[in-house]
Amino acid sequence: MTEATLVEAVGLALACAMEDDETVLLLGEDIGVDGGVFRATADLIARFGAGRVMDTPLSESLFAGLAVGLGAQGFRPVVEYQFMGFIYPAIDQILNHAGRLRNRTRGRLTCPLVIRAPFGGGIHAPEHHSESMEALFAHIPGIRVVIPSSPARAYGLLLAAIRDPDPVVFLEPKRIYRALKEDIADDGIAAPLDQCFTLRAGRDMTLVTWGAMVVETLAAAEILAAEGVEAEVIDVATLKPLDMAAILSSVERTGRCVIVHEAPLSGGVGAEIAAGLANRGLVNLLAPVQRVAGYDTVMPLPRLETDYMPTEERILRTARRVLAYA
Amino acid sequence: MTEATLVEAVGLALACAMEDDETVLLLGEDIGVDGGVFRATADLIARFGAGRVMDTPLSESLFAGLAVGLGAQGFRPVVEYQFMGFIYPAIDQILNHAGRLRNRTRGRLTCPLVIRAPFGGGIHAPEHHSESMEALFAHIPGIRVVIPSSPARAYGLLLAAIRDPDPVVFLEPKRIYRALKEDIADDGIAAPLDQCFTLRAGRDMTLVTWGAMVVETLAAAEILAAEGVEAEVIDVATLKPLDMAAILSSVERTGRCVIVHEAPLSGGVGAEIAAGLANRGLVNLLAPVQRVAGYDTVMPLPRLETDYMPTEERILRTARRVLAYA
Amino acid sequence: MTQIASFTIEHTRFLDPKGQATQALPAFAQNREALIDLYKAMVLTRTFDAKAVSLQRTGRLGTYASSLGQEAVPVGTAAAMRAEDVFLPSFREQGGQILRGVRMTEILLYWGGDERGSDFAGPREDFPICIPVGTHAPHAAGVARAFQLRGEARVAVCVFGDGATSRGDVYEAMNFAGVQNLPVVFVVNNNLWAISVPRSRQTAAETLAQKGIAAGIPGMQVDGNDVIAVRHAVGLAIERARAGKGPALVEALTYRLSDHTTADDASRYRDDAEVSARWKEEPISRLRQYLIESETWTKAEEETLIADCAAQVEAAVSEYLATPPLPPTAMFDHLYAVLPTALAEQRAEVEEASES
Amino acid sequence: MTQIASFTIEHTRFLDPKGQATQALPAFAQNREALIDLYKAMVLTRTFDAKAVSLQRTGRLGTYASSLGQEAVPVGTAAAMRAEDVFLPSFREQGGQILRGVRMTEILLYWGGDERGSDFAGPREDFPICIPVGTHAPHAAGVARAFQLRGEARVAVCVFGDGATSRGDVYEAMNFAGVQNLPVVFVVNNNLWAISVPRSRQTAAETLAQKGIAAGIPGMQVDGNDVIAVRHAVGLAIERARAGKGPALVEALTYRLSDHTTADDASRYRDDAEVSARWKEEPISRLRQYLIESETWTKAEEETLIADCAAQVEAAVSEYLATPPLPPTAMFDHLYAVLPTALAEQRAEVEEASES
Ligand SMILES: Cc1ncc(C[n+]2csc(CCOP(=O)(O)OP(=O)(O)O)c2C)c(N)n1
Ligand SMILES: Cc1ncc(C[n+]2csc(CCOP(=O)(O)OP(=O)(O)O)c2C)c(N)n1
Ligand SMILES: [Mg+2]
Ligand SMILES: [Mg+2]
Repeated sequence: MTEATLVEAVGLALACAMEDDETVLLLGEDIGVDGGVFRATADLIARFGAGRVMDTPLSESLFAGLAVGLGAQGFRPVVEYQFMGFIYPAIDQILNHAGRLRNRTRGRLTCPLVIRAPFGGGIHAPEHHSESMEALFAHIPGIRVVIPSSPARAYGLLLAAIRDPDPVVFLEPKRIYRALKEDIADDGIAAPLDQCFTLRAGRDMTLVTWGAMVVETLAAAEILAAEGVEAEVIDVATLKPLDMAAILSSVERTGRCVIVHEAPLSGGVGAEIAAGLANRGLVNLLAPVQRVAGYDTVMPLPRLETDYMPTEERILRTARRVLAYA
Repeated sequence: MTEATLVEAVGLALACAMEDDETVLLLGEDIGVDGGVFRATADLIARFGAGRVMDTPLSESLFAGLAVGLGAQGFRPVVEYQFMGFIYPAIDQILNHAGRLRNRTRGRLTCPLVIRAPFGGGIHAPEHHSESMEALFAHIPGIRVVIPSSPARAYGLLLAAIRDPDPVVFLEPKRIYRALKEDIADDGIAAPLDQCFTLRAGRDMTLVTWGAMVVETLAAAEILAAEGVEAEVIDVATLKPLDMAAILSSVERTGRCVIVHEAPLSGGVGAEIAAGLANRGLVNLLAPVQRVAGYDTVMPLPRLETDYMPTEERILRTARRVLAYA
Repeated sequence: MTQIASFTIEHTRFLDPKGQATQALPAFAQNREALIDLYKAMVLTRTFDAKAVSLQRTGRLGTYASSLGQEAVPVGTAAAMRAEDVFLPSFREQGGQILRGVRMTEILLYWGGDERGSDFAGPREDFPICIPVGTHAPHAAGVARAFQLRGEARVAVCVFGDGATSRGDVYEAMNFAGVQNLPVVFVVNNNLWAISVPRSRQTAAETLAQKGIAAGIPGMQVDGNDVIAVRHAVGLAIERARAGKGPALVEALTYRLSDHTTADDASRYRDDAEVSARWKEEPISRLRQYLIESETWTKAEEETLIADCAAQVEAAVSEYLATPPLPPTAMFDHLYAVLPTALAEQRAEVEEASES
Repeated sequence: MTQIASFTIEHTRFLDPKGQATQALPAFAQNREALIDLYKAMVLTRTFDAKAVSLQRTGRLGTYASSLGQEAVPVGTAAAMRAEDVFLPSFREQGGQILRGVRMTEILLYWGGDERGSDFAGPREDFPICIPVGTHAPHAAGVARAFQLRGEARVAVCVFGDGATSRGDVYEAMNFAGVQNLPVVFVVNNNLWAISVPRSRQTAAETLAQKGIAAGIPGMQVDGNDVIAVRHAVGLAIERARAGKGPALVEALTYRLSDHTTADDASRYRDDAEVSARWKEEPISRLRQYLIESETWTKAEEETLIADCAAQVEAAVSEYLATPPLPPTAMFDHLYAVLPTALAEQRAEVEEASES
């Protein structure tokens, strides 16, 4: 057992995967001696050498393409993008190649790569460092999109992502990189992909969220509990493919659902979840499904970023409205 | 009055805008003497010169960035991407710069650019030429996403897009580029952005769609009409910002809604529309909102592309299920 | 001012447009069979291209990119490779693919709209055709990095067009290959046109070979209509890379005698006179001339070859036309290693629809 | 083999690290005032940087990128520009921004997390700081194209780091500038590090100046710690561009004496000894030495300057600290020219929340 923060758990999972499987390689800017701007890869170059922990030139479009070539050759590259704000040049490679290679060659060539990037606001970072654009990836066929929300899930899900034979975009909520420590067994046991995690059971309403927003959502659930309302809290974890079955079964029981995410409201992954519920037309829905999300604006610079991000208070306000619904 | 196909209407709108306003410029691959791979810019170089109709090197990431520079300097660049499959390198510039420039400079520098690209399947085109990824753009703050579905709307909406002081991604449904001719007054009158168009009035259900799928949706509505069911058909036209008010008011009247799009189901713009309806919790909804969409797979090569794309039959099947709903 | 660096670009040619040797031929070309193999591969490519274009014209194939006049580039390149090397073509290198063992039926299936066309029975590690221009250059660097990490004496060979040299991806891949000293060779098929954009509007660089200088890798130009020069220069670059001496860029100067693809009409933007003039330089008659004049190639051999190429192509066409499409559910079957349960419903819908 | 192209890269320096002239100074540097203005601008930049770092350390500013040791690059560059030219900096060119009239208060507001920091009162057409590395090079080409189209004798000047030269965007922009003969000058602040990645791991190219060769544009290297050399070479490039002779790339070789930003700890990856050695080459003492030795700079003048810079910076800091944040609804107010009705509800929610 080791006590680890989320970012340390990422490092533990990387080390464990590299220890187990020598085809696992890391690429990215400053991941070597510097250990990554958030120190996720600290000490890995010392342990595994510069062959397997490679500092790349400053070429974001390249990395994902390199990883496609390495993946087709049987390696399992894990690529770090320093911030989500710099990942967009890679979308072309992810969409046009990584997500398609298996399909277009009928399984002859595959792409077992993982693309990691920290994302989200709340750490007073410079311009372009605080956005939440996971929905852009969740629409791309042939890939997975995974977001952990605790050290243990970061460890288990990252192991699963690395071992998965298909491309995974693994987005790390940097606001909670060091928010709390958790005991990690570091036993190499992966957590299941493609499944939601129920963080809190409840019968009165379902709160669905992921990433750093888990913190505010759980806090809101505690306050509701004090008021006698038991909210079930679901961490979606794998945003693509989406485990609608788990969300549906919860909302079928509770009859009320609020979805919380930091990304802009319109076209966020919350829309797919709400649509999934709407499509199923749950008969026992007691209130309309609501979303608490970032606004459809540019993420403001730090002075206003907390006015942009969903707060415990906004979640509570919406939850209460949903509960009050006749 | 000129009879024009959709792609000809695009050309008419470009010519009209260039005639009216000498800050309007075109950039793209093969748009000069070749007139564009779909001939949208045919003859424009002869009319306006190579200064205003510029063949660019094969540098997709560059074009959008160039247009940001030109836009900041008061030009109104209209950039053609040959196919949507090649636009992804531009997402970085669209998201990190075009959509933000006005906001980040508090209006000092602006970005009145239009990015045009043909999209969608059904013309037996090669690999990477048939996808529908409009949802990737519809989630980006600070921009508009517009899709015409008829020659007249192509003309009017493109004029509006060019005159709009903010960035517009203008996606052209190439399957219907030459599907029919319509009388175009070519009077320089723009169509309204940010508004849905009701293509067919009806009281029994609402069919919401855009782009080439308007054809199958209208055909389905005709068949339903023959069976005594009057379906209202809405062409969303501006996908971002979304005119939910129009859709809501229709569905409030009809009580039933089917959304049709060619893009993959999960995280498509249909999700936002369904979510918008779910969030409002229409009291008089008579059936769950349904989506008929492309599958969450890679768009197949031509031999199977029609098995991927929503058909009139699939729309009808879903519409009937919605109508049958108790 | 102090001069701190200097660079030169060389051009190599062995056969002039009339098939006359301009200098002593390299060692491999002393071998009659080797030259005839190159010749045969080019003739087969041209036969295949002509047939594919005619299939397209009669509605039996999708859009197709002929390599008319440029056969020496893919053929000379592939001939310089070993079987265990990996080829990463763009969309106009069928000549090289065929030489490496990709079946013509597969190439037809690909352009006919069937994914099985990229499931090569032959060179299993070769990459499929790359449509988004230049995006396979990073893949080539990745493949080469895999070889380097495993200490294998293998080389990745990536071909792209003059237009592709304007793409950031190609530059980034070359730069990375340079700094990592990767075993990869980049070959530019400079056919002087990128659809309607002439080479002169693509870049102000006097040569495309000098694009390597920015990446710190050697660049050289060859006469791309001289298959001996292509085979020679690419061969040197490949063996240099195999020996751990790093990447290189070879610019092969040729000419696109055909339309860009069957979807294009080059007469809209290109002078017929320019094309006619260029016919005088094309690679097949050049090598034939040399073979005839060095008395190693007879009319009978030529006739046999033509008949043989036609027969091979016909056989591939028949097999292609007789291949029934995949079932619609195939679109789900190689999307992931295992279909996620979330997609089961969609697959079932397709299955149902295709049964009804 | 025939040689078909050749290229050389030259290095320019006027003052050596000890402030000794190594050759006759260019015309502008014969003027005492001109040299003193460069000196003052560098000292002000260093004063500002030091203050900004200390504000960050005490929690009153966000992450900040100091230009310690590299002041000659932005200052020499901006000094070579005319007011009507357009400056497109990356995130380490505050020295150039200040010289062009961007208020220090604005720069502090920007790094303090307030969008008004990019609404320059001064050079209204200059671009804001660009964080995504190299993505402003295409903007510079676009701005230059605007000048060209309007027939204006103006030049776009874009500065980026050695790391940025690995980005496809930068290459694509240079290549386009070359082929269109645009009035744009690209300046590389080669401070030898991109965070922890040394210049040698960024590219195998012997110089960064030679990156221009791939784009068909002239490239030259200057001693980037010699503000006279920077001002001179960038000035020549700018006036050449202004005269319609096209773009150029200037590599200014300097050294990052500070951490990458206040969020970085360079001791994790860089030897202190290397940094100490480089202090001997830094640009401010070099020029001061020259000024003193040519007897045009007195101790009194130096003291006045230091006091004056400190006062200017203090005034900017006070103004910055006294600026209240924008109201939360400001996030909607410049998103579009006119807020779409679809967003009215969201804005109202923010307004309500901020009132409660
Ligand atoms: C990224 C990208 N942009 C545009 C296209 C459309 N397109 C196909 S081939 C081509 C020109 C390619 O020119 P070149 O690289 O010289 O190769 P060639 O076709 O001459 O062999 C273009 C623009 C594409 N396939 N990919
Ligand atoms: C596209 C992009 N990738 C990564 C980053 C994170 N980052 C900020 S500065 C930097 C290094 C830049 O190095 P260089 O271009 O040499 O400029 P310098 O910081 O040395 O002035 C990196 C990797 C970024 N801002 N943008
Ligand atoms: Mg070409
Ligand atoms: Mg640097």
